Amino acid sequence: MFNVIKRVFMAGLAGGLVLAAGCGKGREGVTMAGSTAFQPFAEKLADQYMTTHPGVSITVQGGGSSMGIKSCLSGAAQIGMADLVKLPAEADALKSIVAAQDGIAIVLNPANAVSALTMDQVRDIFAGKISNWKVVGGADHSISVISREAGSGTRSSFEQVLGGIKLSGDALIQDSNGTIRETVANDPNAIGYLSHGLVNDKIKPVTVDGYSCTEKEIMAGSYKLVRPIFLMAKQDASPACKDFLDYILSPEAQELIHKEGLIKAK
Amino acid sequence: MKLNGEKIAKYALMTVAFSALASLLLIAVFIFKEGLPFMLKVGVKDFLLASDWDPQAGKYGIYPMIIASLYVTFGAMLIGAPLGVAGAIFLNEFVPKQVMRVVKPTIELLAGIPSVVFGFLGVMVLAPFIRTHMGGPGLSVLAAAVILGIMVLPTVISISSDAIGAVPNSYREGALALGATRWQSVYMVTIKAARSGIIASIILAMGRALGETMAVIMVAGNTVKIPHSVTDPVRTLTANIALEMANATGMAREALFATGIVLFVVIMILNGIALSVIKTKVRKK
Amino acid sequence: MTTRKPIKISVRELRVFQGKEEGLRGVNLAIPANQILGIIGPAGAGKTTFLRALNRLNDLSPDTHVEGETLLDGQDIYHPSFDVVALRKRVGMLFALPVALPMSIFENVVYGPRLSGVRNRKRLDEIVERSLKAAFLWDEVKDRLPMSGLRLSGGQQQRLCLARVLAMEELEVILLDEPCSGLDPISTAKIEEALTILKAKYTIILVTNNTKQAARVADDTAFFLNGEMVEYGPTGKIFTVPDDKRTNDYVTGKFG
Amino acid sequence: MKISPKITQAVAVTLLGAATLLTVAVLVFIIIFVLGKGLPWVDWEFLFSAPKEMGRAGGIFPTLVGTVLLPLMAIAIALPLGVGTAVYLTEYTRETRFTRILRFGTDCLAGIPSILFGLFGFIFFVITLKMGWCLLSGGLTLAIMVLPTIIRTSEEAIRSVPNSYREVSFSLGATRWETVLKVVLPNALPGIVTGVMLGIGRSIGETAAVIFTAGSALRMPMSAFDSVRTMSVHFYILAREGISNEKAYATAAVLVISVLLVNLAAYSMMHRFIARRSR
Repeated sequence: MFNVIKRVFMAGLAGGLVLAAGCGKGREGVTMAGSTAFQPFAEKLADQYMTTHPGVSITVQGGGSSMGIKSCLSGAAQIGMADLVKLPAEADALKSIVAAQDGIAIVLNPANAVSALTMDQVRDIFAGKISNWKVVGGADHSISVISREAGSGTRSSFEQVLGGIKLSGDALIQDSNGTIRETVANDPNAIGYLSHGLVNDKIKPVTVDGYSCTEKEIMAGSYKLVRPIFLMAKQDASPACKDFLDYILSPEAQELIHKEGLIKAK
Repeated sequence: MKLNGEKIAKYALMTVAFSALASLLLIAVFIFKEGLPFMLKVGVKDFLLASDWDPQAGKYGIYPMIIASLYVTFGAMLIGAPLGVAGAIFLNEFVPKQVMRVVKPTIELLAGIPSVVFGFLGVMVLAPFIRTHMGGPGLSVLAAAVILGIMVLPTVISISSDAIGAVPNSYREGALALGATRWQSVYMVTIKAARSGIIASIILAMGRALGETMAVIMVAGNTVKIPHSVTDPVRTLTANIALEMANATGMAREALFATGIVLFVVIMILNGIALSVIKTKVRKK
Repeated sequence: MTTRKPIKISVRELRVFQGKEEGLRGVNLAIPANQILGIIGPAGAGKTTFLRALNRLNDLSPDTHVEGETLLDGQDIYHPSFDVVALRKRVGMLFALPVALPMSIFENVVYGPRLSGVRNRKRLDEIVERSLKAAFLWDEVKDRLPMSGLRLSGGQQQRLCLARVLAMEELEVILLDEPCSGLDPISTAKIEEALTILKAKYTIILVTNNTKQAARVADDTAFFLNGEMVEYGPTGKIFTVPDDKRTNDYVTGKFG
Repeated sequence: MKISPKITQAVAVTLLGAATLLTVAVLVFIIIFVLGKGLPWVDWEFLFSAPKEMGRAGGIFPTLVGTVLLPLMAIAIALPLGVGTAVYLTEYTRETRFTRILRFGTDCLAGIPSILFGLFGFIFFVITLKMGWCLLSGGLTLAIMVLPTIIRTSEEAIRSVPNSYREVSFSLGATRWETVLKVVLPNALPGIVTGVMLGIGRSIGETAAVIFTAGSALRMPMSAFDSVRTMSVHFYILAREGISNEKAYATAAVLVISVLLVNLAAYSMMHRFIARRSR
């Protein structure tokens, strides 16, 4: 038994050394980190890019928007991703591009009779001024407001478009699009908001001021709840890194982004 | 030459023994470095005792989260500790060895299920149940306590049961020979002899409950408010850090590290209490 | 008893403190080589403490402190430069309860030689056979040496422990701490027989609760009481015409 | 009125039994739930092919590799440290202020939430030491995280080794270190293995600390300095970002089964070991 443990140790150590020795040479590496909302799309783009550029290895990490900015500044990642409506001052030193746009859908449980809200109603519901579905034409039941966490790009964009509301103190907080969707899908009285690419048949998007959250209405400027997705890199980024950023803005990549559910940058 | 080797072994082990303490200090230094200046800037009292948390508006009060963390942790222990210790006793004392050999590994297996899976089960099964039968949004103190209570079971059971298993058989036989029933021998002899192991298991479990993050975020609702009933949603200290860290910048980020300091200190205090409990009990014996 | 043998162990004013209690209060004793010294006395007399002082096993218990002089072949075993590990290889010990280590019979016996660096399989085999024969256990276990020592009976285990001590090639002194207290008469007889043969080669110190055992096997006997050595002399004299009244009371069964 | 001990016994045993049954039932329910939801989607293809479309299609092979490597590395680092500490505390010192401080430190470390480990690992290993998101950063962070568990369980196990074994070993001329190696550790092994199992379990199940330190790159790691994604992280991303619930549950099912296999292997190893020694 001891020998087994010893052997495992030795094997582990040896393996570690071999792995360590094997690193550092070979393909050119680019690391992306940040916004978890954009992470899946970045992975997809990286996969596509690498099929045509076998000499480059792109690694995609999550971590959140601020992590993206921080690790880009510190050099831990060459490209930072952020879904903030406006980049913070510390990102000024970085070169940034808008890679895509994302609509924010207001969603309800499919069992809810309400299917249209005005911008004012949305604002009052999330601020806690309207607390019963009856007021907006639904059943007589209290509203469960579900929001993203403070600092979330989606939330700050959402609040900014609504004119800087203060979120109701009773709101439940979830920290990802996926859980907002699950929570709304599970609770017949819930209302939440999320990236419009992630709307599925378990939840029901509502129209706001009569416009639905579709690419057409967003591009036309009639659906107002939209936020940009930024990619950042240092001014002296490597050629491979620059080339990849150029690729993301290419029509081919933008088409891919569009197909996956985001809205083209321009 | 041999004694030299012995000396090397001793000093090597002593160095190794510092690893835990050194890691702790390193972690403490990094967290305090990031959070302490903020805490002093805002004022320790305002930070700890104000109930308003809105980093965007410059309001940093974490009192409701301290309360929430305590409620959820104690709730979890209320569920996990009795169940776990009872299970450990039952499996060791009242069940054939073969059954124990199947059940204990099954329970330990649970320690390997990611907290996220527990959280998902909480969202899918437990929260709707609470919502329909007890009211409220379902995501609540109760849901968090139950999920955490279940999550700590493997820790409590496996360590307690190692401690109970290590009690020499002669102790039990001694009690039985004096005419005690099996339960009396367990109650009067085994539990006393295994006490330090049982308490250790509970302390470890408490640490895990207090520190659990992912599962709590998913089932507690994360509303910053002091709960008035077990069906109210709450946000714990850990949830606060994990929820907002990814996107926090500047002051808001420092506030989260300051939350980390509070968590750190609460754990120190809890440990201090637990340790002194053990010590006084040992002394009384 | 006329030929005086060379002194193997000499103890002067040996005091052992355990915490605040004084376990031994100044014992003086000169123990000749190649004979059996029996130590008798009631419980708490300091017999075991004395024994454990001779191979420095007392070192292991916290807050034990030793004063006085203990010489083995004229060398002070408590001197800082004295190698404790080497000491314990020269001075082996058999405990009251048989403690077979949870390993095979073979491994139990070669535990000491392996520590001394004996690797050669043939030599280990020889050591095992020699030691087990000397402990009168060979015939009973020779076919099942790979079996766990824990599966032997109590008497067999104690003889295994004796063999384990005898396997040490540096061995000069054997300390026995009530080795037969838990054994049946037949096992006891076998151990006693082994001891009487072994004294030709080793110096043996036997602590016993059983005065008859001391009378049977010991050449000299010492009587301990309350941490002091009351009387020491040839076994025949101690059991028939002791100088001290307390010794007389003890050996005739008036107390203890 | 005095209640007869027989009745007390019956009541106590019933209560204990009910508690145990409840515990087992809940745990079994969780396992069945996860397996029931996930297993229908699991096949060889799923296990051994690379993920496609961010995990929405294809398999989980790189995360399988990550789930094996990361806990292995964590244990390889934490086991010698943890057992060494336990040996030092039990065999080499008495209870002093110094050991109390060490033990207090260990207990506090046990209570630190994984999110703080994650933040620390990120700032220290990834940024300050410039190691980047990689297997090694993650392994070191997890090692610190499971260290207290291993120390605690090893200490309990070592303490339960009978003192007479040590005395015998010393009396046969063994040094302290030899006694530890030949007598103490082999006899404490079952307890140490329990600690290791708990540690592996915790490493496999950890999400927060892993994302911040080992990263979440969905690729095959080629060196200790490559980022890895474990199955837990994969499950988290699949489920939380709403990529694919089917794949998420399938991943969870594989996760549960692999932990089961690890435990079974460890147990059978341990039993064979015990059996050999008492044969």
